Amino acid sequence: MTTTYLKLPYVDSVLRPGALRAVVLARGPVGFTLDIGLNYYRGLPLSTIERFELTVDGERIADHLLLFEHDRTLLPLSALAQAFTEFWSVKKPLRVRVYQGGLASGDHEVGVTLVLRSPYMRLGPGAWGMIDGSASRTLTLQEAE
Amino acid sequence: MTTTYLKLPYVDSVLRPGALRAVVLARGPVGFTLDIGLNYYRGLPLSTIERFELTVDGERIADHLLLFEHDRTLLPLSALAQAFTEFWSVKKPLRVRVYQGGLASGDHEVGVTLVLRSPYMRLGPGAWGMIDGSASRTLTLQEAE
Amino acid sequence: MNIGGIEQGVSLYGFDQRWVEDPDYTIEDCLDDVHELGVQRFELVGAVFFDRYPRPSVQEIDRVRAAADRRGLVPFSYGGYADVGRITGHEPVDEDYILDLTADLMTAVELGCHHLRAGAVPLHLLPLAAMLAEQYDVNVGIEVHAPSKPSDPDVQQMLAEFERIGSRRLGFVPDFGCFIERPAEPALARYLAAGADRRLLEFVIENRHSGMTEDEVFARVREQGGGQAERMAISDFFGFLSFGPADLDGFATLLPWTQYFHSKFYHVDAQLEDPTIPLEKLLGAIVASGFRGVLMSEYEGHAFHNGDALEQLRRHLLLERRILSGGSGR
Amino acid sequence: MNIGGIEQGVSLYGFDQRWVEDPDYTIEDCLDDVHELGVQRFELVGAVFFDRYPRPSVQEIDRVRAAADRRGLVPFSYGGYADVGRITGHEPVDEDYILDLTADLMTAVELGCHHLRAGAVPLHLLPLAAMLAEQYDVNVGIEVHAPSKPSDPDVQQMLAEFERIGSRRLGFVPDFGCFIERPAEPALARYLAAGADRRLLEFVIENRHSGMTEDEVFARVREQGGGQAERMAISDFFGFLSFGPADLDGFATLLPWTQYFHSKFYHVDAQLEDPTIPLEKLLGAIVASGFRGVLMSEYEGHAFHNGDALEQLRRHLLLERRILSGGSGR
Ligand SMILES: [Mn+2]
Ligand SMILES: [Mn+2]
Repeated sequence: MTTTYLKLPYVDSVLRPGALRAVVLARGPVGFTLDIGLNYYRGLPLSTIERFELTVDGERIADHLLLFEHDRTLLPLSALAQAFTEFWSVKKPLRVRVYQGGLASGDHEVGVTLVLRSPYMRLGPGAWGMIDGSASRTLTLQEAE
Repeated sequence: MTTTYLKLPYVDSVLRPGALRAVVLARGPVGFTLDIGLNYYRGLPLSTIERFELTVDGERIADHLLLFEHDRTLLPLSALAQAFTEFWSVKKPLRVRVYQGGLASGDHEVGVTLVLRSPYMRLGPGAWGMIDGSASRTLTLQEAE
Repeated sequence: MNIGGIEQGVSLYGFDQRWVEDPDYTIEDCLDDVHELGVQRFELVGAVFFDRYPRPSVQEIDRVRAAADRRGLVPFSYGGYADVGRITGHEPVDEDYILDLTADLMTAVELGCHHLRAGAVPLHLLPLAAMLAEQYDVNVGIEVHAPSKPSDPDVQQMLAEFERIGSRRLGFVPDFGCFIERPAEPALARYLAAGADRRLLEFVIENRHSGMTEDEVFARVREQGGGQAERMAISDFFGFLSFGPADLDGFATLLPWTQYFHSKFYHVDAQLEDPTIPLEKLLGAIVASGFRGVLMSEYEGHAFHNGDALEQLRRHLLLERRILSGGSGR
Repeated sequence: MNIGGIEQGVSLYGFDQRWVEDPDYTIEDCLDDVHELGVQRFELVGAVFFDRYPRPSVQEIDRVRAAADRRGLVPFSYGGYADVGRITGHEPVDEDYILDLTADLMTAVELGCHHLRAGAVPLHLLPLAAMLAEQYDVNVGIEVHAPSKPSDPDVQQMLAEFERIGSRRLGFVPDFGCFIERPAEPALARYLAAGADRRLLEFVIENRHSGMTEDEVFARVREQGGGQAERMAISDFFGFLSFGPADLDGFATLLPWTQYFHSKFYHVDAQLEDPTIPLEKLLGAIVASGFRGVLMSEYEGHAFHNGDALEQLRRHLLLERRILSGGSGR
C-alpha cells in the first residue's frame, strides 16, 4: 500500500493550449473559462474530486469564484463532492468559470492543483487510491466565443 | 404556514395505464419496471424525494429491491437523496426496476407512497414545503419490451 | 396586440395541465396555442418545460427558439426558481441563491429573453442581482405572489431597496393572484358537488375577514345546518385558497418599480366576467401610472382540472382588451 | 485469427494514450486500428470509452455497435468496474457492488458482449454474480491483475469458490501483467535518460528478490557509484513497477476456470522479443490445458508514453501467433 499519488503521463492533456478563454457579456469582460482535462486513463465521477485549487499568474483564485460546468450543469466547488452521478470523461474537459472581472489579453501562468479519489481502488475503510491530476502551463487567453 | 402536503390534481399521471411492464432476461422473467410520473406542475431534482414506498397487491416491496433508473443512471433508494443534479421532469417518468422474480400476468394493485421536498419553498431552517406525489391504481402488466 | 403601450402576452404556465397530463402535447403544440391566441410574447417557466433544469440542454433551448421563430413568437420572459433546497440537508447560503440566479440568467440569454422572473433573491443580494442583470442584459423581476400582498412589510422593504439601488434592471412582477377577492366559481363548484349549500358558502366568503376565527365561522355554519363540505371550504378559504379585500393602494406603490405583470386568473365566464380578481381596477391603476410594457396572462385554473386553458386564455385576453380599450370589464 | 481454438483479440485499452490525448481520435478511428490489426474480437472498457459511465447513453452504445458492424468486428468483452467509492464518505456495502455489476451487465448486453471483465466482486457475492451472469447471458470474469499473483491466498480462495459454485458463467481473466519478470526496456530507458548506469540497473533487477530491503539495495548501489536515477528505479521496482519470478504453477491452477486472457504487454522489440513477460511459457500452459477461447492483447506501454500502440500491438499479435503456431517466441 503506497501513499504516493498516481500521476499518469497525460499531463499535457490537463491544460491544453486553447483552454483559457475570455468571457464577455453584454457590458464587457467578466472573467474567463478554463477547460481542464483529466490526467488519467479513464473517466471519473466529479464526486471523486477531493482537492481543487486554481492559480493564475501566481495568485490563488478564491474558492467561491469557482463555478464548474459539466454537461451544462453548474456546480460550485462545495457541491462537487456530492455530484456522484456526473461523470467526467477523458474525452470531455471540465470547464471552470471564474467571473473575477476578466484577464488581460496575452499569456498567463495557470496552475491547477487537482487530487481525485480512485473510486474502485479501496485500500481500507475510508482510504482510496489517489490520483494527482495537477498541472501548470503558460496559456494564451483566447478571445471570447 | 401549513403542515399539509401539497397534492395537485395530476394524480392520474403518477401511474398511467401502461406503467407496469414485465422484465424478461435471457433465462426468463426476473421482475418488472414501473414508470412513475410526477404529480406536480414542475419538475424536481431526485434529491427531493424524501419518502418512497411501493406496494404491489398489498405487499410492500423491500427497499433494497428498488432500483431507480433516471436518464440511464441507476440509483438505489439510498442514493436518491444525494442525486441533486438529476432532474425529474414532468414529461419524463422515473422508472423503478424491481427484480423480485416477476409478476403474474394480468392486473395488479400498485401503490406508490411518494413525498417530495419543494426545493424553492423554504419555511424555516431545515423545513420545506412538502409535495404528496402518492397514488394507487390497478395496472395491467404489459409484456416485456 | 399593443393597446396604449400595453402589450398582452401569455405565460405557458397556463397550459400546465395538458403539458403534464398529455405526453403527446409538445412545446410546438403549446406555441401553436399561443399563436392561435393572437399574442406574440410569451413566458416560459424552465422547471416546467425543460427536461433538465436549472440548465436545459442546448437541444431544448434550440427547439424552443426554432418553434417560436417559426410562429413569429417572441420569448419575452423566462420563469426561474431558486431551488436552494436541492442539496439534501444543506441550509442555503448566499452562494446557492447566486448560483441559481446565474443559471437562470444564462438560460434567459440563450432563449433570447430580456426578462427573468427570478426565484427568491435575499434582500442583501439585490445589488448583486442588479449588476448581474446589467451584465447579462436581462432584467430581473421579483414576483409578488399570494399569499404576499404589496403592502406587506417585506415587499415594501424590497421596494425601498429597489429605490435605494436605483437600477431599472430590477423590479417587481406583481401577480394578480395577490388580489383575489373571492373564490373562483370552479372552486365553489367543488364544494357544491360535495354537498355544500351555496348560501352557506356565501356566508363563509362574506365572513372570511369579519374577525371571526376559522372555528367560529364553522360554528356559525353548523348552526345553519352546514357540515363536512362547508368545513372543507372554510379550511381552504382560511388556508391556501385565501382571499380578501384587494390591496389596491399597495399595488399602486409597486407600479413605478414593476418590470411586467402576471395577470393571474382562475376563471372567466362565457359573459367575460370574473368576480375573483378586480381586473378593471388593476388595469386602471396600471394605465394611470403610465406603465408601458407587458401584461402576461397567467391562467391558474388548472387547479380545478377542467382542461380549458385555451378557451380561458382567449376569454381573459378579450376581457383585458375590452378593459384597456375603455369598455367595461363587467 | 483462430489457432488451434485460440482466437486473438485486442483490448481497446491499448489505445488509451491516443484516446486521451488526441481529441480527434474517435471510436471509429480506434476500431479502424483494430481492423487494421487483422483481428475481429475486441474488448471495450466502459469508463475509458464512454462519456457516461456506468451507464452510457443509448447513442454511445449504438455508435460502438454500428462502427463495429461496419468493420466486421465483434465486441467480445466489456471492461467494467465497481466504482463503489463514487459516493463521497460512503463505505461500500453489498448493494454498491451489486449495483455496478448490474449496470455493467446491462451495458454488456446492449453492446452485444457475452463476457464482462467485472469490477471487484466480494467473495460472498459470487453466487449472486453467477445467477446474474446466467440471467443476462453474459459471463462474469474476475481479473487476476498485478500486484496479485495466481498463488495468492485470496485468488486461490476465489478459485475454490468458483469450484464450489460450479457455474461456468464465472471464471478468471488472468492478466499477464502478473508475470512480469523484469522491467520493460522503455522503463529502463527512462532511468538511463535520467543518468542511471545500466550495469547498476541490472544489479537492482537481479537483487530485487534476493531478500535485501529497498534501503539495502540502495546502499549497495550507492557504494558502486549510483545516485538519484538509480534510487528512482529502486523505488519503482519495489513499488508499482514490481516484478519477480513468474508464478507459472499458480497460473496453471487458474486455467480450468478461466474465461479469457488479458495478454498484457509493455514492449515487444523489432525482433519480436519481449523479455518482460514469459509469453512462451504462458501460452504453452494455455495450449496444454486445452483452453479454447480468446487471448486479448492488452498493450499497457502507454505508461511510457511512446505513442506506439498500433505498432506494438501488431508485433505482439505476430509474436503470439508465432508461439501458438509452434515457432519460438524468442
Ligand atoms: Mn405568477
Ligand atoms: Mn487487464
